[in-house]
Amino acid sequence: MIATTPRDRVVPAAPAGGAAAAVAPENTPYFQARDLHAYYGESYIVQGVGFSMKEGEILALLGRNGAGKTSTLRTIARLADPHLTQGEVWLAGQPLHRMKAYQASRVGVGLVPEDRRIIQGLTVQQNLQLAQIAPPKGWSLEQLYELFPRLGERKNQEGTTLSGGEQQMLAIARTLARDVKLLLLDEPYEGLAPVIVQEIEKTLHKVRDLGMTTVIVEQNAIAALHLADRAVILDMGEVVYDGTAKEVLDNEDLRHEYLAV
Amino acid sequence: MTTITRETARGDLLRFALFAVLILAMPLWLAPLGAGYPDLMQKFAIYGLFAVGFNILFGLTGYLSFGHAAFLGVGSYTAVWSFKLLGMNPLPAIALAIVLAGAFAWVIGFVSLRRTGIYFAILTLAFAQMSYNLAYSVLTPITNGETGLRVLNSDPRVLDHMMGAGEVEGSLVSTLFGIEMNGLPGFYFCAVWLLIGMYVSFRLFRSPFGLMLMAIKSNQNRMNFTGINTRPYALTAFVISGMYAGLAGALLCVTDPLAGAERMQWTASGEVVLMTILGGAGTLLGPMLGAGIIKYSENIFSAFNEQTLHEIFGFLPDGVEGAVVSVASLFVGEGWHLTLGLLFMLIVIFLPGGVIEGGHRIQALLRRRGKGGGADQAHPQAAE
Amino acid sequence: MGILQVQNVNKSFGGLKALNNVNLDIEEGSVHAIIGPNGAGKSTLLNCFVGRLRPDTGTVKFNGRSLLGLSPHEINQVGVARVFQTPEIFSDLTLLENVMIPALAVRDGAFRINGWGRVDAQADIRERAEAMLADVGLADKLTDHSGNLSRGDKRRLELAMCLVQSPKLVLLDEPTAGMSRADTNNTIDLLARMSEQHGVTKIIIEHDMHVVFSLAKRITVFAQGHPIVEGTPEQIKGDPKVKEAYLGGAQV
Amino acid sequence: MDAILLQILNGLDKGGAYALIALGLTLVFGTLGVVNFAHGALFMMGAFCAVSFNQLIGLEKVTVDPTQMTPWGTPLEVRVPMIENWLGDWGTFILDYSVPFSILMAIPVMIIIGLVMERGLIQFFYRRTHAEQILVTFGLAIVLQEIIKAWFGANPIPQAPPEDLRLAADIGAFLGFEPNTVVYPYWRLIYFLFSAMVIGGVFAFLQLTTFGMVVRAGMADRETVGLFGIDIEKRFTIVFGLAAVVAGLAGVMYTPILPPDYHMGMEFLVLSFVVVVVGGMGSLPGAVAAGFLLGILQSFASMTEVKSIIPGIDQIIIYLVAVIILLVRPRGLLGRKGVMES
Amino acid sequence: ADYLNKPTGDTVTFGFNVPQTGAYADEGADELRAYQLAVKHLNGEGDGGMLNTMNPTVLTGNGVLGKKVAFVTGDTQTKSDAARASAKRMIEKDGAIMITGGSSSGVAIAVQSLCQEAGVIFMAGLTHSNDTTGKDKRRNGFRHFFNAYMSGAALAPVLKSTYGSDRKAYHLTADYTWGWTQEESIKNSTEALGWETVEAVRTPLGAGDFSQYITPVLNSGADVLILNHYGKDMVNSLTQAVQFGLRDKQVNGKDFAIVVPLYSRLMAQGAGENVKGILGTTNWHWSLQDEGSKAFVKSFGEEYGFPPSQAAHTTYVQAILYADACERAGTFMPCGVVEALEGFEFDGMGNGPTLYRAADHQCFKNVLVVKGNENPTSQFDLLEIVQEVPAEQVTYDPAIFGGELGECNNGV
Ligand SMILES: Nc1ncnc2c1ncn2[C@@H]1O[C@H](COP(=O)(O)OP(=O)(O)OP(=O)(O)O)[C@@H](O)[C@H]1O
Ligand SMILES: Nc1ncnc2c1ncn2[C@@H]1O[C@H](COP(=O)(O)OP(=O)(O)OP(=O)(O)O)[C@@H](O)[C@H]1O
Ligand SMILES: NC(=[NH2+])NCCC[C@H](N)C(=O)O
Ligand SMILES: [Mg+2]
Ligand SMILES: [Mg+2]
Repeated sequence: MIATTPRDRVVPAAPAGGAAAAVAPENTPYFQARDLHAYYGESYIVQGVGFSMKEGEILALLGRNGAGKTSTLRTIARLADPHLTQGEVWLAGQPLHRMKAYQASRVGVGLVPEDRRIIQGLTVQQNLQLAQIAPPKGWSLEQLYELFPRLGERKNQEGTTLSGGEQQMLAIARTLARDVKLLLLDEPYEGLAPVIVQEIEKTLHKVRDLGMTTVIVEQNAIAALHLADRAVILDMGEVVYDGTAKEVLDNEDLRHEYLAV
Repeated sequence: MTTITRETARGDLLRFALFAVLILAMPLWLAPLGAGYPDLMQKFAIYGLFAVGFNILFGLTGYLSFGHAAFLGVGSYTAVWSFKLLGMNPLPAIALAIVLAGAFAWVIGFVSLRRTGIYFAILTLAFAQMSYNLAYSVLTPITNGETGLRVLNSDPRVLDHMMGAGEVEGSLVSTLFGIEMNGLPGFYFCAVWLLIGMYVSFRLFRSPFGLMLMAIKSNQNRMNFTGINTRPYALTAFVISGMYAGLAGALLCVTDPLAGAERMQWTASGEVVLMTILGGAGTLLGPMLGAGIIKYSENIFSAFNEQTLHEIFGFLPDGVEGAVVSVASLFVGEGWHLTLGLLFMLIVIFLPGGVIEGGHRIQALLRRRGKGGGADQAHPQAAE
Repeated sequence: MGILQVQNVNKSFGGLKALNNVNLDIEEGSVHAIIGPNGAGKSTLLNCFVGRLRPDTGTVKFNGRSLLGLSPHEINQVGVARVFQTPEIFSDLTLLENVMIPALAVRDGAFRINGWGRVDAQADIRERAEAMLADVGLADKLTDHSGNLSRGDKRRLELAMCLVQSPKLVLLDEPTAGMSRADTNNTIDLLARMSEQHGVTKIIIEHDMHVVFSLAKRITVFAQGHPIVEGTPEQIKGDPKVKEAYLGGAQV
Repeated sequence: MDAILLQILNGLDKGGAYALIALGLTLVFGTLGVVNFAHGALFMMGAFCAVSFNQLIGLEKVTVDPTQMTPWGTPLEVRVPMIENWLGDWGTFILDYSVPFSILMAIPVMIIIGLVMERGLIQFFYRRTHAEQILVTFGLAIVLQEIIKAWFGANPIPQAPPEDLRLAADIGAFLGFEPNTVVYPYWRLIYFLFSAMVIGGVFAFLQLTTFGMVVRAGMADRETVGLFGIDIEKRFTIVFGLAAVVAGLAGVMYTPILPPDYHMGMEFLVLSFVVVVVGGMGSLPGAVAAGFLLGILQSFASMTEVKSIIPGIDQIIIYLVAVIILLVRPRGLLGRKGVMES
Repeated sequence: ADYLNKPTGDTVTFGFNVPQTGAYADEGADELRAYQLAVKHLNGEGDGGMLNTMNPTVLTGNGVLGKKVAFVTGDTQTKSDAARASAKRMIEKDGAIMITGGSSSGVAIAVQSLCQEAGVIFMAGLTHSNDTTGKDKRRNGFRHFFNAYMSGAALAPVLKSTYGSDRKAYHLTADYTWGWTQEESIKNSTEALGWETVEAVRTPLGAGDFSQYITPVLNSGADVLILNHYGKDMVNSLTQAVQFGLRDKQVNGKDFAIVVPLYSRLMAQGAGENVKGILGTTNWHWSLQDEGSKAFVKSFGEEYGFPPSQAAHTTYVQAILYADACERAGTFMPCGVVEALEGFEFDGMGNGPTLYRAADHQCFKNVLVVKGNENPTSQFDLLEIVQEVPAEQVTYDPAIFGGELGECNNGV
C-alpha cells in the first residue's frame, strides 16, 4: 500500500516527463501543485488546478461557494476524497501525490479542515495528544495552552461539546501540535466572534512570522488578503487568477467579479 | 436510490406493465433454467412479496428489522387455522392472516420503534426469537410444534361443511372456485397477489407517505424539527410490511397447507434481509430479484449431485471430467451453502447497493466509456 | 407582551453553567439578534426553545403557551422553525424533495398517511417549493442530490426548508457562516424580504456583524450564559462592555 | 441453597463464554464500526484449532495388517501416536493436555486468519453501510463454515480435557457445605478463570495504552486521524487480529465443554449480538457485564421451580431480558450515545 | 396416466430427500451413500449387497420392472418447510415416483403427509417418534425405523437386569414432539419396572450448554439420568453430564447411571469417551452377524472405506424394499405398491424376520439394546450389542396411538 506501485500510473503533467522521477526537478519551488484533476465519485470537481509557493509564503485561495477550494486543499492533503486522477503535488522535494494522507502528514502537511472535525469521545487534551503520537512533533501542549488559554481551561472537557469558536481554536492548535511545513487553513474564521477572529488573526500573523508556508481559504477575503502575500482565485474548479494579494486588494473589478466585495 | 421527483407516472406504469408480463410468463422463461416448476415459482412469488414488503420498511425508512419472520409465521398459522376452522377457501385465510399479522406487527413495532439502529434490530430479533421458541415448544397446542400445523380430516371446517353438506372428504388442499391452489393455478394465484403487492409498493414509493419515510431514513433529526412526528410514520411502515409478511405466510399455506415453526427462526428473518440487500434495498424491483436468486440457489444448487454433474460435464475427456466434477461437487448438493455464501460476498463486493444498483452502475460506466472514448487515457486511474 | 418570553432560564452541563438566569422578550414581527463570544450559550438557548434541551429551571412561552415539555415536532407545528449551525438537510434526497417535506408538514400536519397519490401530483406543494428554491437562488438545481451541494448551498437550502413553512418564529443559528460575500448579501436580502412580506419574527445568532447590523432591530449580547446588554444596533455598537467582551477592534 | 450456588456457578461459567465472544464482537463494532457476522465463525475456527492440534499431535503411525480384515472389507490398521514414539512420557503429557497446548497454535493461527480477513475483505467495508457489512460477513461466515464442514465433516468432534481435570471439584466441602453437594467440573472453573484473565488483559491493553486512544479516535473519525500522520488502517488491522484471537481462544477452551462442530459459530452469533447490544454498543465493560448477567439469569430461569411458574421461560429468558433492558435503558447497560443508532 | 409420475421412458426416478446442511448433515450424507449403493445394486452393479440375502425377493438386479433406477436428491435442512419444498420439486419437476429419506420425525411426518396428498409413496428415513406410524400415519407412507415405544419395551428388561427395579429416574427431554413421545414411552416402561420418575425437565432444542439442567440432577435424589435427546443435543448433554461427575457418582448406595434411549454410532462418535458403558437402543448396528447385515456392511465398506450407520441401513433397506414391492405388484402405481407392502414379511435384511404391519405401516423386527463400548478396537467400534430383543417383545396394539391410515392416493 506504500506509494510505490501507483507511481507509474500517474501521467506526469510536464512535457519533459521522462521516467517519472522520484526526486523533484531541479530549481523547483518549495511547494508545487501541478495540473490537479480530482473526482468525487463521478463528479469532476478539481479541473486542472495548479500553483506553486516559495518557502514561507502565505497564499490566499479565494473563490465563491462551490468553486472547489476545499476540494483543492483536500487533494493536496491526500485525503481519499476527492480522488486524484492526474497531476502532481510536491512539497520540499517530496512527491505528495504518491502518498496517503498520513504519509503526507509526516512529510509536513497540516490541514485544518473546514468543519473542524474534533474527535468525539476524546477530551481537549486527548485531541491534542493524538496529534503528537506520530512524528514530527511541533509545539508542546504548554505552549499551545499559552496561545489558547481557553483550551487550557477546558482541557478535560469532551472536545465536541466545546462551542464553535473553541472548537476552531482546538482544530488550529491540534495542527500546530505537529511540526508543519505546509499549513492548510480552510475557513479558520468561520463562526467565530469578532474578538476571537482578531485573536486568531494575531495567531496567524505570529505563524507567518515563524515563516510557515501557509494556504488560507477564507470567505472573508479582505482579512485573508491582508494576511497573505499572494492570491489565487478559483472558479468552477479552475484557477482564474494568480497574482499578488495587494493587486487583488487594489483591483476593485477583480474583487467584484470573483469575490463580490 | 432513485428519487421520486425524477420519475414520471408514465415511466412507472410502463415499468410495472413490463414486470407484470415477466411474472406471468415465468413458466415459459424459467423452464430452460430448470426453475419452471410450480413449487419454485410459487416460492419466487411468495418470497418476492415478503421481500417487497420488507423493503417498504427497510428500504424506505432504513429501520433494519431482524424479526420479520415472526409475521410470516403468524400469517401462516392464521391461515392454517382458518383452513381448519372455516374451510379450505384461501380468501378468508388471507384476510385473517393479513389482519392478524398486522396487529402483531403493530404491537411489536410500537415497542421496538422506541429505539433506533442496532437497538431496534435486536428488539425485533428478540421478539421473533421468543415467538419461534415458544411456537416450537410450549405453544405446540396451537402450532403443532416441530412437525408443523396441518389440516386434518377431523377438523371442523364449518364453511366447507355448510357448502358441501356431507361431501368434505378428499384432498385437503386450498380450493378457490373449485380450482385447487397447487401446481400452476397456485402459482398464478400467488402471482396475482405479488402483482397487487408490487403495485401497492410502487404507489407507496412515489407517494408523499413514501417521501416521508425516505426522509426519516435520511435525517430523522431534521424531520422532528420540521414538525413531523416520525414515530407513527415508521410504525405505519412497520405494520404495512408486517401485513405483507402475513400475506406471504398465508400464501405459503395456500399452496401447501402446512405451517412450520422454522419459518419464524432468526435465520428466516435474516433471509429476507439478505434478499432485500442482495437485490438492492430501496429499489422497487431489487427485493424481488434478491428473493429469486436466493430461492433459486436453495432449490436448484442443492438438487445437484454427482450423477447430474457427470451428465453436465460428460462432454469432457474422462480424466478432466473427473477433476471438474469433484471440484464442482464442492459447490452443489450438500455444498450449496458454499455457493450461497460466495454469491453473497461477490455481489456485495462487486455490486455495492445490490444487483439493481450494481446494474445501474455498470450501465453508467459503460455509458461513460462509450461517450468518453479516449477519456481513459486522459484520466488514467488513480494515484493512490 | 412579546411572541416569545423567556424567564429565569438556567441550564448547566455538569459544573458548567451554560445559561445563567436568562430573561428575554422577543417582540412579534421583529428581527432580534443574539450575539456574544463563542461559548456564551447562544446555541444552548436556542436548543431550549426547540425542545432539544430542557432547561433546568425557568419558563419559555410562545404566544403565551409554554414550550417546555413539548417535543420538537410539536414545537414546529405551533410555528417555530429552526436553521442549524451545521446544516441539517435530507442529504439523500433532491433539493425539491427537501423543500416539499416541510411544506407537506404544514399542509398535512405532524402525521397523515397519503400513500396513494404521487408526490409530483401535489401541485400546490411543488409550486411552493419551487418558488421557495428560486427565492434562495437554487432554482437551477431542483433535482440535484442535496448531499453534493457545497456548504454554502446547503445553508441556503436549509433556509428554504424553514421559510417554506411560513413559520411565526424562525430561529437562525449562524445562517451565513461559510457563505461567500455574494451569497451572504443574497441571504440578507432574502431575510429582509421575508420579514417584509410575512412579518415573520426572527431570532438570529450571527458572528458576521454585517449581517447583524443589516437586519436586526434589536440585539441582545450574551456573555457567559447571561444577557449582558440589550438594545438597538446603535446602542450596541457604542457600548463599551460589548466592545470589550465581543467586538474587540472590529469595525462595524 | 446449594442449588442456587450451583446455578450461580453455571451462570458465571456460561457468562464467561458469552462475555468472551461478545468482547471481540464489540471490539470490532466499537472501534472499526463493522458489524461482523463472521465473528461466530472465528469462535468456531478457534475450536477447530484445538481439533487440528489434537489431530496433528495425535498423528498416528499407521501400519496395515494384511492378515486381518475389518468386517467392512478393508485391511485392519494398527495405529500408534507418533508423538509418543518420539517424546515418550512428554508425548503422553502433551497428548493429555492437548486442549490447553493448542492455545499455542491457536494464537498465531487466529492472528493470521484475522489479518487475512481484515486486509482481504473487511477493510473495504469500513465505509459501506451496515447492511452491506452484514451481508458480506454473513457470506464469509457461511463460506468458512462450509470449508470446515468439507474438511472435518458435520458431526461434532469431541475434545477431552486433561485427565486430571476431567472430573468435578467438591467446592461445597471447601465452602463448608456438606461434602458432595456442590461439585463443579474443574474444567468449567478453569474456563471461568481463563475468561476473566483474557477480559482483564484486553481491557488493560485498550485502556492503559495510547494505542487504545488512537483506535477510539480512529473509530470516531478515521479521516481526521490520518491528518495527524497516523496510519490508522494498520491499527485497525491489529484490533481485528486481537478480536479474532479472543474469539479463537474462547473457542479453544470451550471444546471440552461443547464438542465442536462446523455450525457452532452460528448458534453463538445471535446470542452474542444480543449480549453486545444489551451491554450497550461500543462498550467493552457493558458487553462483559451483560454476558454475566444473561448467563446467570438463564441459569435461574432453567430451574424447575421457576419453569413451573412460567412455562417455557428458559426458552425465552435471554430475549425477554434483552427487551426489558433496552426499553428501560435506551442504549443498553453502558452504551455510548450515537454509536450505531442509525 | 392412471397414476402420478408414471415412468414413461426406460428409467424410473426415486427422490432421495436427506439433510445436507444443518446438524444432521453427516447422517444425511450417510443416507445418501446408502441410497446410491442401493441404486447400484438394483441396477445390477457391484456385488449386489442385500439383494443376495433378502428372502423372499423377486429382485434380480436388472432394475425395477425392466427400468433402470435413476434418482434425484434434495436437502431437507431438517426443517419441515424446506423438506416439503424439496420433495415437491422432486415430484413436480423431476417426476419422482417415490420419496424417501430424512433424519427427524418432524420432517418425516410433514413429508409423509405431502406424499399422501400428492399421491406418491413415502419411505421414511430415520424417524423414531411414535406419531409417524401412530396418530400421523398415512396410507402412502411406510417406516422401517423402530419407534420410542419399541425402544422402551426393549430397553426396560435390560435396565432391570443391569440396574435393578428400585431406581429413581430423572429425565431431560428435548422440548419438541419427538422428545415428548420418547419421554412418555420410556417413562411408561420404566415405571412398569417399578422405577420412580423423580422429575422430567424439558430442555430447549439446541441449548448447547446443558449445565443449568444438569446441576439440579446432582442433589435431586435421582440415581438414573435419562437423556431424551438426539444428535448434537445428546452429544452435548451427555458430555456435560459426565463432566459433572454423574457417571462416577454414588446415590442411594448405588452407582449413578445414565441412559440414552436412542443411540446412533455418529452420536457416539461425537460424544467420544463419554459413551462408555452407557445403555441405549438402536435400530441396527454394523456388528450384527446375520448374513444380510454382513453383506451390506461389506459392500458399503468396500465402496466407502468405513461401516454404514443405522441411518444408512434404514435408507438402503427402504429403497430395496420399495423396489421389491413394485416388482411384486407389477406396477409403480402407489396403491399397488401399498398393497404389496402391507403385511409383507421377509428376512435377510438384518434384525431377523421382519413384518410390515398392515394396520399402521410400522415395521416389526428385533430391536438392539446396545452399550457404549469400553474397549473399542477401532474408531467405529463404539457400540457393543448387549441384547437383540425379539420382535414379539416390542410389538404393541396399533390402536394405542390412534390416527388413521386413510385411503391410498394415486395422485390423479
Ligand atoms: N463529497 C462530495 N461529493 C460530491 N460532490 C461534492 C462533495 N463535496 C463537494 N462536492 C462538490 O464539489 C464542488 C466544490 O466543493 P468545495 O467544497 O470544494 O467548494 P468550496 O470552494 O470549498 O465551497 P465553500 O465555500 O462552499 O466551502 C461543489 O459543487 C460541491 O457540490
Ligand atoms: N452537551 C454539552 N455538554 C457539556 N457542555 C456543553 C454542552 N453543550 C454546550 N456546552 C458548553 O456550553 C457552553 C455554551 O455553548 P453554546 O454552544 O451554547 O455556545 P454558543 O454561544 O453557541 O457559541 P458559538 O458562538 O461558538 O456557537 C460552551 O462552553 C460549551 O462548551
Ligand atoms: N429437529 C430435530 N432435532 N430432530 C431430531 C429428531 C431425531 C429423532 N430421532 C426423531 O426421530 O425425531
Ligand atoms: Mg469549502
Ligand atoms: Mg453556537
